[in-house]
Amino acid sequence: MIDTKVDLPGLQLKNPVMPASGCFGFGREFAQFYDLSHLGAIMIKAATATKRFGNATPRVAETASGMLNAIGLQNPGVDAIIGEELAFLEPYQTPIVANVAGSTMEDYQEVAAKLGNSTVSALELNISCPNVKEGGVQFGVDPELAYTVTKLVKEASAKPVYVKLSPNVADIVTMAKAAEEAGADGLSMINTLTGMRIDPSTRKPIIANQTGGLSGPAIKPVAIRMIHQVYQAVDLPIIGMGGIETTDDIIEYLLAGASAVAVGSANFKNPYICKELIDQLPDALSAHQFSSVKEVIGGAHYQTTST
Amino acid sequence: MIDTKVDLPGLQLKNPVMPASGCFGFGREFAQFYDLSHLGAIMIKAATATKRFGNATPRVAETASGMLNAIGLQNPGVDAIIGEELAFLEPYQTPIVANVAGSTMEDYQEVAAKLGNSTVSALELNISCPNVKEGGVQFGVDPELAYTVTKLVKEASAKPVYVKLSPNVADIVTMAKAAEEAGADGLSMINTLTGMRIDPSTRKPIIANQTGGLSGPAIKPVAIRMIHQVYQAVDLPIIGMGGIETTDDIIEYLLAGASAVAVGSANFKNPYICKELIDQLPDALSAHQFSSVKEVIGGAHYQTTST
Amino acid sequence: MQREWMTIVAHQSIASQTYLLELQGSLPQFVETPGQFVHIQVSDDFFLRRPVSIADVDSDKGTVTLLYKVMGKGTDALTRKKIGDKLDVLGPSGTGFPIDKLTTNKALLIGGGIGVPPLYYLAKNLKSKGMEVTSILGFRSSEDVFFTEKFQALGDVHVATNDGSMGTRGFVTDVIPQVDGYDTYFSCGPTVMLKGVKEQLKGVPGYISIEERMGCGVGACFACVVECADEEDAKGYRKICSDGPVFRPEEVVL
Amino acid sequence: MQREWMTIVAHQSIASQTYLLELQGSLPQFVETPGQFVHIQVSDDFFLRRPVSIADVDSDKGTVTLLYKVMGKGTDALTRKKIGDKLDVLGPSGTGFPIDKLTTNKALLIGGGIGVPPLYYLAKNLKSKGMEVTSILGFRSSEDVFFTEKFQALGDVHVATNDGSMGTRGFVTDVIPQVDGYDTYFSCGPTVMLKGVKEQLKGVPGYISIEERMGCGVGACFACVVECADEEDAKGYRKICSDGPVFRPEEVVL
Ligand SMILES: Cc1cc2nc3c(=O)[nH]c(=O)nc-3n(C[C@H](O)[C@H](O)[C@H](O)COP(=O)(O)OP(=O)(O)OC[C@H]3O[C@@H](n4cnc5c(N)ncnc54)[C@H](O)[C@@H]3O)c2cc1C
Ligand SMILES: Cc1cc2nc3c(=O)[nH]c(=O)nc-3n(C[C@H](O)[C@H](O)[C@H](O)COP(=O)(O)OP(=O)(O)OC[C@H]3O[C@@H](n4cnc5c(N)ncnc54)[C@H](O)[C@@H]3O)c2cc1C
Ligand SMILES: Cc1cc2nc3c(=O)[nH]c(=O)nc-3n(C[C@H](O)[C@H](O)[C@H](O)COP(=O)(O)O)c2cc1C
Ligand SMILES: Cc1cc2nc3c(=O)[nH]c(=O)nc-3n(C[C@H](O)[C@H](O)[C@H](O)COP(=O)(O)O)c2cc1C
Ligand code: FES
Ligand code: FES
Repeated sequence: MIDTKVDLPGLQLKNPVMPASGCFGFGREFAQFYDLSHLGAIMIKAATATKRFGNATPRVAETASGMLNAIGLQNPGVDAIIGEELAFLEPYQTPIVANVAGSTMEDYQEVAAKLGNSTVSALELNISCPNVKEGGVQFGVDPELAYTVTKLVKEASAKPVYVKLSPNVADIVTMAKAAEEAGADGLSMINTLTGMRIDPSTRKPIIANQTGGLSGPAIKPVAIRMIHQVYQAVDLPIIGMGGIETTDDIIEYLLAGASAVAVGSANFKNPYICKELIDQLPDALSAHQFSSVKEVIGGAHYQTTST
Repeated sequence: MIDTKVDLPGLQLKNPVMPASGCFGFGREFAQFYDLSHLGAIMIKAATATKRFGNATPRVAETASGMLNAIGLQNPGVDAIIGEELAFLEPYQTPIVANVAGSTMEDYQEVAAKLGNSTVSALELNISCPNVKEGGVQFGVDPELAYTVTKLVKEASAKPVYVKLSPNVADIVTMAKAAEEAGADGLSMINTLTGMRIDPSTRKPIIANQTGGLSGPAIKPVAIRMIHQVYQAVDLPIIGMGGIETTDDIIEYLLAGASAVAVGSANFKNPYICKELIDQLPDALSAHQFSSVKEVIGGAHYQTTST
Repeated sequence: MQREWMTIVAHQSIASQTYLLELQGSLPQFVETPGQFVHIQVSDDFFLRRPVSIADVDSDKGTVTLLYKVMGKGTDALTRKKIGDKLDVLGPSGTGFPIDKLTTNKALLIGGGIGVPPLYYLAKNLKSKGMEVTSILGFRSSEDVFFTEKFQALGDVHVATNDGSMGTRGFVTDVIPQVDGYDTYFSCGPTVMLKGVKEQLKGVPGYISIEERMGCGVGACFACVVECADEEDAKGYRKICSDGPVFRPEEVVL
Repeated sequence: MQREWMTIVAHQSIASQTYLLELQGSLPQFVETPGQFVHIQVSDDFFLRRPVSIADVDSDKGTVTLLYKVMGKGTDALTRKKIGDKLDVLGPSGTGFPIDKLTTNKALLIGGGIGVPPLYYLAKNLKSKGMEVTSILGFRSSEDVFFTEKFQALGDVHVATNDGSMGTRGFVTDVIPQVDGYDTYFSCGPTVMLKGVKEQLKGVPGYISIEERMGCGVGACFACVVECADEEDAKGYRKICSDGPVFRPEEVVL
């Protein structure tokens, strides 16, 4: 029997697989495909202080082994999420991770405080949003802003906080350390790489917002590299994501140093993907001579024998 | 008749297509496939002050729509390159761009000075190498280091200098401006994104050097976004690269703001690719209602009508 | 909605760059209304699925018919699939024309180009409910025209082509004034066409089917939203992939 | 070297997870020496080509024969190609065994697993030049064994399997002491095997064929270098894809 359990701050996971934020809505649509209780956890779509409509359409574009999105954090606002969406999710036997977003420090605090009194098991702090007060620079690319917003969110709520790092930085370790110093309980990495596609026929960016976030297998090597770097430098557990489509991808993330993984845009290709990966994981672990998920975590760091 | 000519500092290009540095050696191997005189230009492999053996193998790994490489700047040293490789290339009717690399400011200066007295038409300054003196931080992620090394190279040689930007930064515009202020004649973008792959069977990174540079279509959206940003902010011509495989890719780069393009790892898939793209480009431009390459450059910026 | 590897039982060119694809499986038995679509994974080479309307359903054979035009790489790759091949299909998706709630006597169907396909299954449904159907079908040129004879079997048909190579020269909106007696209209086509139709038929009850680039196709990602015309609307938006693609013209901002 | 869409004229399983693939085109006429390889683009799904040794050449039919084992995604996808399909092949690549310069009378061939294929075409060449050929072929288990009868037609054959299910239990290095009279050896297989062979046959003239992950396969990218044993060597390295894959054992550091 392969042990797939993982214990993380606030998250007792029966398996290490969860859908990534923004790629699973609030679970409703996927509940028609399988029982959500199978999931290790669910990372729900970003919540902001008030309802947001998001960007103009088109909001997505296809790329080689990936896609761009610029949804613009569309969501019904934190109150509606707590009132309607969390209520819907409550019966399922799986922990919920709420994704916290905002444009100002106050936004983040307000959302975190409200979710702090909700049924969610942990918060995922999405710091890839532009900080309006600092002229649009992202919280996620400035270690001081990242430190401050993490600290404020930790103060605003008693829930464990996973800071979701942006890959659009020169030095991911500095960002991870800033989060750690501010009291983060874990890291979630990575968010999307900023990209663009231009349509040769219309001569314009395909996405109305011009730029969008790149996700999918295309970014997996960048995510693996960053997790591998951060695992060596900080002591926080990492939830890894970026292009996961197979159990081998999951094992690659765990070996790099992730303690659990999230599956994002692959849900669009195959709505059953999370369930399928969870079902296949024990056999995949056995095939690689592992007897538990815990045993795999960080394995690329202490292996010294060569084959 | 479609006009494919582009005039850039030091480079009178009969067409905007050239092989990217490190993906075409010094041209010898590809000369068996087609006449190199067809090429707009040739960006030869990095030159360092002295011969370098490079990294341990494996040096490459396949990824989704791309590959990682960690060659480690293997090259015979600038003197041998000038003596043997440039001599071989001399008979071809195409400008040569020499890629300049080093670990210290002095290295860069020495290589640039020697190439300054050679037959090359321009220098491409590869600032993605770690600066040994500054503890391994890359010249390419620190605007001050980038400024200094560009200025020194400009002083060391009279050849036009294209600074090759690394995408591993939070703010590409600051890097581009640093190069512009230091006197760069153009920009070359982008170099590879740092990535890693781990083999679930061996439990180790596939590449001996652990991390490698990600190239191929996977990174194209990142390159297009960065070129689009930089085109608006600086006045330098841009040679664009990253995942180019089709004439539509070339048009996308030109629309984003590149004045010419380089084709890198696609040469490995299809050694005839540069020649084929050059042959197909006029028809592709016509199909999109363009009558010259110049007309396409930056087109995504001044188009305001929607379709 | 389900994911199914459906078998290709027919695949042929029916007009310039336009193909008919017939897929067999259990999916057809779940189709609720005309106007619904399927979401096709053309091959592993593509990261996103392609939405294509259901143009017909044959419950006996257990097939859906799709009509698609080559617009880019995905639809181009689709043309190379052969009879007997399996195709990864998600569906039936979306909310179609509410045929059970209609009190229509005479329906006017207005389709443009690749907006024509869902109207065929709609026409069949309306007809079988005893309603009268008149169709205005617009294409670029005569070589793009398809399915007119099939529509003719269900009612009057008017064809318009941009270059006048068949039927009326011009747009579907040029033909609308020639038709009368209808009490409800149903339209699908490019956004500019839908805008024109909506404008011209203001006051007439109608339904339009609209397009947008999709991520999930199941209502989870918010890629395909359209703004509500009513600024007081509680949500302020509709998802084309799940609330639509069919809407009342007055419901959404085109 | 050229790039060619070659036609698959034979494709069959010959041992556990091991396939024979015969490709027709003009490429075969350019093969110069045994030990050369072709670089295969399995499909658009893969970014890099796969190097596979030429195991045989039939000039009359205009074919090359390849023998490959499923090791990962690319070779797995290759198994699904059918007779009649076209395959994008670059080659013939690399520098093989220098058969024209040999003064061998009796050759010892030592192959391990998927290192066996190039030795077959080598054996045929040596034999046709009147040389005597003895082969030691190592495999994991009896179900992995292939082509032994073909080698037998050309000379003595000794088989070793790790589990002893066929021939000698153990490695090829366990069999070498049983053979004598050879003046030159030729070996291809995993690096650990080549190391053992090199060590054991120190003093005997030999040639080894080595593997490395490749980028270009044409000598341009420096992905596949191997260090020279001679520290005084002017370049200090060799490119496996163009200078090799065949080297003198004393030339390179394994
Ligand atoms: C509800 C709905 C029903 C449709 N029904 C039909 C139909 O019956 N027949 C038909 O020929 N076409 C139909 N379309 C349009 C069809 O989806 C696109 O032509 C197709 O996706 C283009 O794919 P491609 O790979 O050829 O183009 P590419 O440009 O290579 O596609 C790139 C990406 O953009 C998306 N995309 C491009 N154009 C459109 C578009 N117009 N709408 C939505 N996504 C787009 C693709 O799905 C893909 O994700 C429908 C679209 C929608 C939204
Ligand atoms: C000169 C040469 C000749 C060869 N001849 C044969 C032969 O005749 N028969 C045979 O079965 N195999 C041969 N190989 C090994 C064969 O190339 C690999 O088994 C194959 O590339 C694995 O591809 P994959 O997609 O199945 O594995 P994956 O692991 O999915 O491949 C990923 C990448 O790694 C590369 N790679 C993985 N293993 C190797 C390897 N051992 N050597 C080189 N590249 C590798 C692949 O080419 C690809 O780029 C030869 C290798 C070399 C260098
Ligand atoms: C359509 C879409 C919407 C997303 N929305 C959010 C979001 O609201 N909050 C967030 O932190 N990440 C969001 N992400 C990022 C994903 O959670 C994930 O980090 C990223 O997509 C990489 O994983 P993947 O390659 O598996 O998709 C979104 C991604 C996509 C594709
Ligand atoms: C094997 C390999 C070696 C490279 N060597 C160099 C180099 O020496 N100098 C340099 O500036 N860029 C080098 N590059 C980067 C390419 O020039 C190019 O910027 C990058 O690969 C993106 O283009 P592509 O996606 O078309 O390959 C190398 C890339 C590859 C794949
Ligand atoms: S496509 Fe995802 S919500 Fe409609
Ligand atoms: S693989 Fe490129 S030099 Fe050998």
